[in-house]
Amino acid sequence: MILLRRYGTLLALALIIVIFAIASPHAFGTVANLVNITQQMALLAIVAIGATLVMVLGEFDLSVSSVVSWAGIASVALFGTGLGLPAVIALVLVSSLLMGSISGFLVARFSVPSFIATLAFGTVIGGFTFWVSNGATLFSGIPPAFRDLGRGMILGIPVPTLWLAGVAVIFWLLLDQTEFGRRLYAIGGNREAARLVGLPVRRDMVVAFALCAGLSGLAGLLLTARLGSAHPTGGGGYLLQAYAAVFLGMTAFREGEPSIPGTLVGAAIIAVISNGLTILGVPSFLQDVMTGAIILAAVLIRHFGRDGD
Amino acid sequence: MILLRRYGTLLALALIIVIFAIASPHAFGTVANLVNITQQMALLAIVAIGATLVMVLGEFDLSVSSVVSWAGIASVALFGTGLGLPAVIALVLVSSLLMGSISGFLVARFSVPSFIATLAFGTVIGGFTFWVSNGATLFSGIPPAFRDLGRGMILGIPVPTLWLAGVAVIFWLLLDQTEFGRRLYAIGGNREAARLVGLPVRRDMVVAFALCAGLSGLAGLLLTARLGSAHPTGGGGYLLQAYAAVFLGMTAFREGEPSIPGTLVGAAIIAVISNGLTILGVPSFLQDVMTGAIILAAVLIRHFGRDGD
Amino acid sequence: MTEASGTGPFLALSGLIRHFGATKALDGADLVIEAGSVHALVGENGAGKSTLIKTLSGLYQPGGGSIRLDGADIAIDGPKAAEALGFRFIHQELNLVPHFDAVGNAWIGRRHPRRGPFLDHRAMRRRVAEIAARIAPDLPLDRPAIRLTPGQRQMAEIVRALIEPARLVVMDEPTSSLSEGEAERLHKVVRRLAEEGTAVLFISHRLDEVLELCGSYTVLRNGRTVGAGPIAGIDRAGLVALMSGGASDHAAVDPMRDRSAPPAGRSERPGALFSADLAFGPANARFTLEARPGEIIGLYGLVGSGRSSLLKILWGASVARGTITIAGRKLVGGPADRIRKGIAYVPEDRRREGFAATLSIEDNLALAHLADFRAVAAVPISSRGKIRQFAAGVGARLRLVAARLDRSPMTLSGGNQQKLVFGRWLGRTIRVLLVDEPTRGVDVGAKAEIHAEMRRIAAESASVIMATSDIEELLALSDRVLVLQTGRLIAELGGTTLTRSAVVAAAFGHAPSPSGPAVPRPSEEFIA
Amino acid sequence: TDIAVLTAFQSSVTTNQMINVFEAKAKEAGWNTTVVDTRGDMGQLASRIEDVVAAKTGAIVLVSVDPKLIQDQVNAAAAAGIPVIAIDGATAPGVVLNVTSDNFELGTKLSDFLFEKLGHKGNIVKYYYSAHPGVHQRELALDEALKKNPDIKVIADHYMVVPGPIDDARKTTEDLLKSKGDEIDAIWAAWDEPAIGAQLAIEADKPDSKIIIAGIDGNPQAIELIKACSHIKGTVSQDFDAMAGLAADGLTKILAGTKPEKPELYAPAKLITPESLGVTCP
Ligand SMILES: Nc1ncnc2c1ncn2[C@@H]1O[C@H](COP(=O)(O)OP(=O)(O)OP(=O)(O)O)[C@@H](O)[C@H]1O
Ligand SMILES: Nc1ncnc2c1ncn2[C@@H]1O[C@H](COP(=O)(O)OP(=O)(O)OP(=O)(O)O)[C@@H](O)[C@H]1O
Ligand SMILES: O[C@@H]1[C@@H](O)[C@@H](O)CO[C@H]1O
Ligand SMILES: [Mg+2]
Ligand SMILES: [Mg+2]
Repeated sequence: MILLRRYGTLLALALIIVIFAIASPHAFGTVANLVNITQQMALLAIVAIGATLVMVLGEFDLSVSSVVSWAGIASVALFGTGLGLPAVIALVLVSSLLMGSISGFLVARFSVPSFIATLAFGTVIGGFTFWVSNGATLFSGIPPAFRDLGRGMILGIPVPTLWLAGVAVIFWLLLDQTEFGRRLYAIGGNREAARLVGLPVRRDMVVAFALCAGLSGLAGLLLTARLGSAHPTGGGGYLLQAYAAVFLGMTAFREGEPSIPGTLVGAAIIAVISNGLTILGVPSFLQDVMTGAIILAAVLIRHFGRDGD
Repeated sequence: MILLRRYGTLLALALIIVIFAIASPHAFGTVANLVNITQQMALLAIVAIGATLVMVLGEFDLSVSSVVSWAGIASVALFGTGLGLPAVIALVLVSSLLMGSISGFLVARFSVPSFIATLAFGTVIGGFTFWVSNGATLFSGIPPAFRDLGRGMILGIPVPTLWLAGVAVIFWLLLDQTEFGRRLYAIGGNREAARLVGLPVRRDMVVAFALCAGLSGLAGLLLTARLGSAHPTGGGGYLLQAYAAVFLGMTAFREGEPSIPGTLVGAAIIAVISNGLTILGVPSFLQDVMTGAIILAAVLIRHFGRDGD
Repeated sequence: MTEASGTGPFLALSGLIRHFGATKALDGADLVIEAGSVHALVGENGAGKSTLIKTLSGLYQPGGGSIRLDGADIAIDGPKAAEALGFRFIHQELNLVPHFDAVGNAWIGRRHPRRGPFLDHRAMRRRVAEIAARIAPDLPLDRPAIRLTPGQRQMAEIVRALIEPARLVVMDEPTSSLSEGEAERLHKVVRRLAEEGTAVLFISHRLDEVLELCGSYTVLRNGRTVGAGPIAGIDRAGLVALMSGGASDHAAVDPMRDRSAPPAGRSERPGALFSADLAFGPANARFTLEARPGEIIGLYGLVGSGRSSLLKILWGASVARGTITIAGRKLVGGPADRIRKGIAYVPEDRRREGFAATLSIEDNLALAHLADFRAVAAVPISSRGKIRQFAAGVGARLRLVAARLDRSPMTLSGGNQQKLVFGRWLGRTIRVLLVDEPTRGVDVGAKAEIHAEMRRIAAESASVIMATSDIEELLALSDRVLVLQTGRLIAELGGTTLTRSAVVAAAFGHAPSPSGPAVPRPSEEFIA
Repeated sequence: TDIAVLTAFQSSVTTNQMINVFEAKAKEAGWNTTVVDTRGDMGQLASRIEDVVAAKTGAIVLVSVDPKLIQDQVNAAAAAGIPVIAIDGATAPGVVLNVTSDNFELGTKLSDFLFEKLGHKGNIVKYYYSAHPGVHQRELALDEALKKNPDIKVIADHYMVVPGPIDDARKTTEDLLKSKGDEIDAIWAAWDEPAIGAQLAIEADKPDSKIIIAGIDGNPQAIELIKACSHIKGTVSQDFDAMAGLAADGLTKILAGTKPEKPELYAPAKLITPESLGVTCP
């Protein structure tokens, strides 16, 4: 019962996997497919990890999808100018970090609600991306070495999975083990108290937003590498899904707090459902209905471990 | 200075209108166009008023756009079965209210974070809508009387504007002048306190979510009447814009609280910007950049009425 | 208006049980209140007083025991039910809706006066103003709660509890942030309620107040009732003994200090360690303050007089024109810079300003100086062990009652939360200590510990600047007292002029103290 | 003359391409174009038409939009004397000219090509998107073709996620390869982006399979993949240059006061295969 309450959402994930595996032992329940899911969830999870940082502060960054799209378009456009791989990657990541810093600055310095600040700034980024790409899909001039960053396997593990693993470990350590992480939780828990005990509230907020955008930028690069092309709205699908992962994760561990392990569970739930339903051949409209229903069940399960109220 | 701080966002709206009117006196700055803007903002504002109710509670309803789409598809599908106008409208509104109650119940009873509950439930609604429409646009069999609900003029005022006026007055009175409204603000302001004084927190939350969905349903009906067609994702554009309107509105009056007048100002800002930029013939990508920038300026303006910090 | 039925006392709770995990917050508590009486509920921090109140208010369901009203067993299944029984509550942690003003807050959950379907704002305000005139004439009725001081919020809560007739009014430490005269006014209202037949259950750690105001008492210890009876039959020492289980070894019984001897650590160096020269208050009047090493300066005034605002400025958390110096060096940055320079601050409103509920107790304790807990000095990663060790030390020194230090501070009783907020500075070298209501809601024993800590810090040549509403505390600790009135320094009292009556008189604005109103002449700097 | 180009799908590769070509032609003609995109939102599109009518634009060009979905606004424009033409749209009252590929025909060509390749027997996967009226026509054409080919079976279908169809197709294909990898003979993609996604998945997970893919549009990335002997074996190319050119010519005439002889002009669609590109694949 305690287990159910504490780890309900995690159990839900396990349960979903088991059910799918029973329903489809030879397609879903294979090691190859489970490994494949980790690759399918990788980019979403990376974006969601960024969103987690900002959510720990109690804020939203709605520009994540714009930054993903930006990073993709910017990278292909920069390759077109003849720049080398390291330079392109560095420029794209730095520009993403910068965009995040601007959002963070608006929120931290002027106390603009992050929802509206990042939505508006994301629109600006979107316009900019559109301008750079002229609205077209860009795909020529991508060096093969770049594409390899987003596909293939190393030691039997898909490359995107490795990226995710690296990012997850680093940011888990950052949030859970460092003073910076502790400060973010404190700021999110009580901004006024954080300010009064002398925490660098504004600076930390700017850094968190910058890191969030940086991770979106990384995801944009990997997406472009994976697809071999970049589309000016290619990141559009990540916004709601990333926050869905974070919120699902909030129901998974420590009462209601965003956390990296939680977000991973959230992203995994989303990825597993979509993989499983497709493999089972569930018709499209039913997939939507079932996706919604399974997510609801996953967040409700923990309730049944509750005593009284 | 105090004025700037207090009513900065309202002043921003006035300023935007004045600037556009100077730039385009004969197209933007005409009475006919300004009247037309009230009609263009009407549906968004109705959805946003619904979102305001839920935001007053400190919650999100991310299913608004799914309900808008649902209402549109459901109405055309129901006309197809030969039902009359009143019956169709009643059925659609009741079904919307019901959907909202379910979201509200999940949030209020099981304390599922509203973000994830309504996102998931919205996905279910979306699947359902998809199933009813088979994924296609529906437009045959809409009675002309229905279409008249969403277009034309009465006494020189566009019909959607009249709908908005009615909805705005009713919900402004409800939120500002009734005990129910006070209770919603109390619940949103301090849920613990609301519980301590014995407010019917759960019931009020369910009602607020139901009303929000009801208004989305109404907007979906009016949209279908206005366009003469319904699209299974026709409401998709309303989600972010509605919340943008509410958040913009929160910066407009009383310290950071959602309110109906605020939301109207927010929706007006959004509508005026798109109308003005289109009339001025600003290129697409620059429109995005400018929309974002103007919104940021509108929320920042009040900051410059701040003393010191 | 209350008819006492012949079958028993007005309200009798017996054998109440409420556990939180392993913590037995209530473990068989009894309480009997007669109609028209003022009944004191006392006990150490964490004894279970607030839990008992919350059970009575229907917020918690008891795990055992019974509640009898007018001799009949009842169950209170929610706050609504308690309200319907005519019970009104002022909880320890204030519960106002931040964006509502006092009027709006007073009516939540009540049947609002109406005109047709709509609210009658005039009638709402009229009723609230009537009540406020009796107990809190200075309370700004139109200011959102979020911009009220804790004292003002406390008053707004009291007003809220009284706008409708009641059979029982429960007050959980209502005076902990009120100053002398204001508490007095509340006492008058309480007495009048009792005369009208309303029962009042009064919780306070100010034992003198309890002895003076209440007619009967109940003492809780570790969730059990360990004593009850008429106040006439007990004295301060008796109460303390019951509360602490007789093992009271600390000199808490009378914290008043002998004022004739100079304070222990007072250094004879003439220079000021910490000084401020500011434009302050609504009038932007010049305000100067100089604190010498080893000195404890008390700030006193009525609710809203500006004590807390002043401390926030000194702490660098809000801005003001003027200069603040430590050891002659001008302070420029914010709180972080102050911490580096050896300044410490304890805010007045623990819930809103003191801790993050999402962090554990130990993490909250470590928050102000995280760098001290690194395993490796250059790597910003905390050593769990060091934090634990620090937290355990603080816990022991302040006798923090906590089931587990790795849980949220929300699992602590009010007084223990206060210890957390004070305790984070223990064991550090402090040059200037700024404290705002350092012992709000803290029981006598722990209060003595905190006082001892403050004296010790002063003795180590630090300056302590303390705002307090507790006049006993003020007189016990201060070498000098500055009295404020709406942001103006109205009197400076020290040495022989520092008496209770002089302080109270100054705060209420009559009879300038012998040293005269110490409002210095304005300098050019502030004319502009 | 001011020309307002309005669409709800500028982020669609092909729509964007048509707009770009049209803008270039317009520049030659000395017109001043502004492009407005409403990101799939028809209600917004209706409002934007009202705006350009208020701004008294010289003409309205609707791209990839069925004018019937915004009939009132189109009528209002016509009533204000503003000519409305459509590219990749449909005919409707008030619309003087629609230049398009015949979407039903595109669908038929694609289906016939694939079925031919399979020898009229085999299992296909269908990637579709009924929300887009043009793309929906292609689906209807597939249904028609399936009726004539009883031995072709749709063993899985997927309603594409837009935006992000390439990534969506890639994931979906990865999943389908796991569950039905050995049964799939071909993938029918309603346009090229899903085809590209499917190719990426097959290339990564089952490079040796015999699955063939075909789509519609002549998307340059798809053409490159055909050239590279990938699993994409064909795309029914829409001649966007021709479409935009026809539209520009038509509009020139309309602005000069002459009505176009036909209300609807079709740009020819042609099938692009490795052979037509002059490559021989193993
Ligand atoms: N929500 C909770 N979860 C866990 N433990 C709790 C909770 N609330 C109270 N406690 C514990 O119950 C005990 C009684 O707390 P209570 O708040 O009733 O004390 P109190 O007598 O009001 O103290 P104070 O004088 O400090 O206000 C304490 O040990 C406290 O830590
Ligand atoms: N955030 C704020 N906004 C506006 N006015 C404020 C704010 N905080 C305090 N005030 C006002 O400033 C004055 C001084 O407040 P301050 O908190 O310094 O008083 P105090 O003496 O500490 O009172 P208390 O005993 O209630 O803590 C009061 O009149 C108060 O109403
Ligand atoms: O006609 C095109 C299709 O081929 C597809 O690319 C989607 O957008 C439409 O406009
Ligand atoms: Mg208590
Ligand atoms: Mg104070």
